[in-house]
Amino acid sequence: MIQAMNEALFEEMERDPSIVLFGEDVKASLFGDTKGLWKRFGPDRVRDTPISEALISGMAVGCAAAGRRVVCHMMFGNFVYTGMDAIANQAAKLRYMTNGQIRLPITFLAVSGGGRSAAAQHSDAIHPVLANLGGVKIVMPGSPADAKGLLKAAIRDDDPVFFLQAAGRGGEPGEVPEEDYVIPLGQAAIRRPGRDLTLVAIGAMVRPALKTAEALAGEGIEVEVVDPRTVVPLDLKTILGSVRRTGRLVIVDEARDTCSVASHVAALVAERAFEALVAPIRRVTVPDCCIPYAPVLERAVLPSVETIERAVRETLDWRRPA
Amino acid sequence: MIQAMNEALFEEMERDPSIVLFGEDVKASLFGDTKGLWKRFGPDRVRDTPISEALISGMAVGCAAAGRRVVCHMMFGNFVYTGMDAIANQAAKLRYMTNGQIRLPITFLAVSGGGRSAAAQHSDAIHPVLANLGGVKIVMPGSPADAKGLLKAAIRDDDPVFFLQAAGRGGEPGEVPEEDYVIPLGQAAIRRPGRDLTLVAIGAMVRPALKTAEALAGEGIEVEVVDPRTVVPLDLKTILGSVRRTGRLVIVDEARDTCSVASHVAALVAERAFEALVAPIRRVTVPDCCIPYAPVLERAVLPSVETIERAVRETLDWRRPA
Amino acid sequence: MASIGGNLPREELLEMYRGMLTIRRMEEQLARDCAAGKLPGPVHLYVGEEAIAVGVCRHLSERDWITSTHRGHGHFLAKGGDPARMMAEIYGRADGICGGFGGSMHVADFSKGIIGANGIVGGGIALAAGAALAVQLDGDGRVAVAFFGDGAANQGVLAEALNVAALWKLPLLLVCENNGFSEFSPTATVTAGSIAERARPFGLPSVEVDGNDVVAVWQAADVAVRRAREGRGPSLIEARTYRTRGHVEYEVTFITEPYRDEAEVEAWRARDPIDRLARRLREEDPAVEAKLAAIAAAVEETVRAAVRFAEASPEPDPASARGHMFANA
Amino acid sequence: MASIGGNLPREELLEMYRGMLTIRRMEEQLARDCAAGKLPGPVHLYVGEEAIAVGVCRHLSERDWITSTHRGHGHFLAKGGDPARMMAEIYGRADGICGGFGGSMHVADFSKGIIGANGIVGGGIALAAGAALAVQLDGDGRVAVAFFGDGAANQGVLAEALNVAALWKLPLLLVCENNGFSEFSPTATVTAGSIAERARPFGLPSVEVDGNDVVAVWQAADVAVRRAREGRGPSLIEARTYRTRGHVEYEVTFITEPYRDEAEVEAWRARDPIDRLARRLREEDPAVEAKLAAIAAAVEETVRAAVRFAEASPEPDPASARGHMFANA
Ligand SMILES: Cc1ncc(C[n+]2csc(CCOP(=O)(O)OP(=O)(O)O)c2C)c(N)n1
Ligand SMILES: Cc1ncc(C[n+]2csc(CCOP(=O)(O)OP(=O)(O)O)c2C)c(N)n1
Ligand SMILES: [Mg+2]
Ligand SMILES: [Mg+2]
Repeated sequence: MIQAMNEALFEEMERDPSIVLFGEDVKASLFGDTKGLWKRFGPDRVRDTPISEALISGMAVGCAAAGRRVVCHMMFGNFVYTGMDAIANQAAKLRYMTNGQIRLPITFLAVSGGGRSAAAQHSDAIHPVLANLGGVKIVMPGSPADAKGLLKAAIRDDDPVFFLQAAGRGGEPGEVPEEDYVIPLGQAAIRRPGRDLTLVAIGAMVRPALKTAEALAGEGIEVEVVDPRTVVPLDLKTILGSVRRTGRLVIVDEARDTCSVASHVAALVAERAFEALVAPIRRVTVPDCCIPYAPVLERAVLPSVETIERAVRETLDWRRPA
Repeated sequence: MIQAMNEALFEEMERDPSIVLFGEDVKASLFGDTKGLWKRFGPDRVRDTPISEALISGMAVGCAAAGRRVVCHMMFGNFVYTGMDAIANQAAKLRYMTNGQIRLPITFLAVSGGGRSAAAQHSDAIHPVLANLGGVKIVMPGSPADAKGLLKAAIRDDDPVFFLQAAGRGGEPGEVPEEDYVIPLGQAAIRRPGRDLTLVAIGAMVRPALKTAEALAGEGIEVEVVDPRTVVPLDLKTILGSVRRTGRLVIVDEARDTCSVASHVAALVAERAFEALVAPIRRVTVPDCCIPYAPVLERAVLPSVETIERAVRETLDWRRPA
Repeated sequence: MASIGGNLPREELLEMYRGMLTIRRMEEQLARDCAAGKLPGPVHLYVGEEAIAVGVCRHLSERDWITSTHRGHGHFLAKGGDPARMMAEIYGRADGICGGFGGSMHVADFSKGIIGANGIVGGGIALAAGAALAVQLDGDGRVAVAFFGDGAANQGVLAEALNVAALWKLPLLLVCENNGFSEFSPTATVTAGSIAERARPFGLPSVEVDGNDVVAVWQAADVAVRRAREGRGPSLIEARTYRTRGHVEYEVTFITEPYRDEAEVEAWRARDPIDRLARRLREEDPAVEAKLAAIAAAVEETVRAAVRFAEASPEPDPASARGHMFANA
Repeated sequence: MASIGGNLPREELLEMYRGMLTIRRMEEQLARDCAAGKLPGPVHLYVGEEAIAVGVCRHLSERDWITSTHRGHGHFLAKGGDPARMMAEIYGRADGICGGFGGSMHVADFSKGIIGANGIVGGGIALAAGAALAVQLDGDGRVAVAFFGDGAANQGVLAEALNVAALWKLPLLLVCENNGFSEFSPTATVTAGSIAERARPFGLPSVEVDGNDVVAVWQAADVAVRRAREGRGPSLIEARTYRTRGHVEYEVTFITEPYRDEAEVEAWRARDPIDRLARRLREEDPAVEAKLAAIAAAVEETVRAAVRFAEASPEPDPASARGHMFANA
């Protein structure tokens, strides 16, 4: 995943000299995504910033407004809160408030989510909060190949885009095509077709969802796994189409449940494909708590193959009360 | 509404000398809610702060951790983003991360929502963002009488609570009982009983929801209006009970649609009361855009009696396709 | 050409007079409109502070960038924003500079280098730093200027900007308009020590000027802008001034006890920057009167034309309310 | 009693020696545990900086408050936190001071006045200011101390806290541990000018001290804490030090090119605060050796007991994972 992101950054910065990238320790690159960029593109275009999230998120907006294409690294999703003002009040609003006078081509990078015992202040999944702002797009890749194509799309996009990489899963393997390819934002992928139930899985949840689907296939249960790839814009058409075929929906979202993207997808389907539904819509999310440190606790709150499988089975087994 | 809040603050500060209140211009009191407190309780307990939201939200946490009961005025909901770090990373997490070692009795005050041509940076409805944090409670009163009892409950509560007053509707009239009464957090109120459809209306949306219900009653349509009063904790039981009786649900939430509380309520019902539903669940929310300035534009994006009525009728008229 | 007022050419002084008077008359119109209930949203007027926007912006071209504040009409106009389209915006009309989507607190014109007014106190500081980074990379001598208030100086982002601007030698000018108040809090009650001094620990030059003296502002900005254009880095200017009107026009509806002395307001009115410049010009050359009168007449006509334009403009189409959230939808 | 090291009683020096050595040995254990893969999460060690936590906390009682950083073991221990329960916490066990919910970056013990380590750089500054407000209202001479790094000094919230602390004369001590790096960025690349100086524009006293000299730190803290207790207001101390280990223990897995000279690290190792104090004590009185050895032995036993305690502690109950989100559920 990281390798794919690194390639995308190299190729895009090579391709478009207007791109400038900055953030904390992007030269040393804690995650490896920005590794080597400083050497190749120099200290003008690749800048280590002080620890000043309120400033750097705002600089991204000003720099983009003044004509640059910007990649701004926020490091951990939780630090987005520290730089939230410029994201929520400026980046998400400036174009609208000025009646479309400007474009804000900004890609914000951040890792998001738990799974590494990094505890509550380094493990938040921040996409629901960002999604409610309305003015930022959100990319959540489910595989390395997608990561490359989606990151390129994000960078070439003329709007603020959050590219959220699943924390600690950056090392995940997967084939990444060599060539220059771009995956358009807003197009879901059906990762696995199936007629019995639609399983929408977001970002890092695609992998356990696929595992669950494989396991259940052994029993003759055919689960269709839909990977939205981007949360904003959301490819509702593909999701609705799938649910209309299967009649059943489970959503896996590594986010706190309340106001999660899982909730939102459920709401959309309960409105637009109600007649197709033959069972309650279930969500596999994180309970409304923080992400704890101890692995045994953390595992207990994060979605897993087991909890996904349980939700799928419950949905399949559900019968309308007599 | 403002008068009711002001009374609650006076009575609680009188009652409990450990309460300290601070924020920007709480002495002059832009909204009137903190009017007179400085004179009565003096400059120790009532403090005007500099414009430093990142600091004051954090000070609220530190001051509460050190034993005080704190009321922290954030003024407009949008400024919460400016002080977001301490809210999301500290207030919402400190108790959990330390295994319940402390209590954080903080009431954050803010006006939230549009309706006054204050434009995008003064009109956000911020409750969905806050709700996803998991660690802050959220009160959204629908009437002056509730405002008083709920604010008292918020102040007496030992957890961080956001008390969100509907911007520009503070002058709304309504009877407020004289005596000391407290409305427990997490108890919805059925504002109007009805057998045909459940209309969940949040905060300032209670009023147009009731108006809609009254209008429809003239046609013999009986809409049940449920006012959750607090979004976190959410009184799901009352909502489910109502939907199980009516079979139909419309939710009115003055929030951007994606990941709104409306979405979340819809998701909960689509999971827990699926068998009772006889029609799709509709949401009346704000489209995923900013709040515009011109009144004609603003009216076009905010929920209104007309849009609520349309959603109710559509839900009542819905027939399962043959 | 004859030059007065610290070696400034008279033509320059007259242009500054015109600039300040345009802001003043436009805002007096807005004050009347607000009192008459014609404005849908809140307005924060710049009356008494015009010398700062004008004294600084006279050094800028349309290709330089500025960011502004909730009190942003003066910066908009001084930087070349169109009065009629600003008026239409504040009236909430379709021909407003932001189509009625932004209103008073968001007047912006990117084609003129105006990133815009800002409803978030301190919000423009980081934007200007970002714009300064962009023009630094372009390397063509352009600059970015952030206007902000004394209240905004208490937002931490100022310190963050000072640090990065110093480290990266950004072509950035930070202009603090110290008008004595953060809303209704006198500066001394919420602002410790000196704002100008806050630049020093970062190694940035800073200066305090009389913000009611347009010539003094012009001169300080001249030094700072030149410095930035030549790649010698950022500066901070603290301009001391006073707002002679309220914080926000509708404050009369909720402020029940005065938060300042009427005598203090009067004392500052006596130091009005426009009158001061006019006096200075008349002292130098009594014959300037005719020119001042001509400017005043032209300004009146600008205001009238702006009102006509705004009133003639239709309301925005409600069907467009979802607006331009994204460029690539 | 004999006193050396700037008039400090020898007993005090020996206590500081014990304090520093406890932190050192505990963290060396953690370094080994981390290398052995025994720790579930990241750890940031304080090795080389112990003089600061100890020199400051010797002036504090359990009723004073401190806030700390991601590099917080030293502050926790110096303020009286229990080594065994800290170890259990970092091991992720049920008997950890936070029941395994917090881990290394969140060790806290409110009963000891430890508001806790913090994963948000700069996050503790506002919390300490808030605690200072609380104790100021109590009026019983207690103080609050915020420890933070040089990197954290670039968060705007520091300026905000300096301003409010100065305005309200908060009993607050801001202790900047300048260890030369923000993660992998040398301080000079991300921090303009002087951190200590940043207090001055607000009218706050500040001082720069040798953070590897526990006596110097003790003396600076003595002045500042006394000042705060007596209601004379806040101060800033910038303690210059160096972290001789990595930023985070697992950095070897991703740092492929060194970000600093080994010679620089060696030079600072030679200034190790523990060795320095020991040398000083020995110079004064060679007979102190026995005492130092006894302390060392006791410390070793503390560490062994901590490990035993931690290892004996069960894993937390997964059923408890939703934890204590709310006090009033
Ligand atoms: C982040 C934020 N906090 C608070 C406010 C509310 N507010 C609007 S103007 C103002 C005072 C600003 O003072 P100053 O910066 O000195 O500007 P002035 O109004 O004096 O021109 C405040 C507190 C805001 N708009 N944004
Ligand atoms: C708000 C925030 N931004 C970034 C980080 C990532 N981070 C962790 S430690 C660190 C460097 C901190 O430097 P300093 O304050 O000097 O402390 P030191 O590590 O040197 O003790 C950074 C950038 C963070 N934890 N929080
Ligand atoms: Mg001011
Ligand atoms: Mg450091």
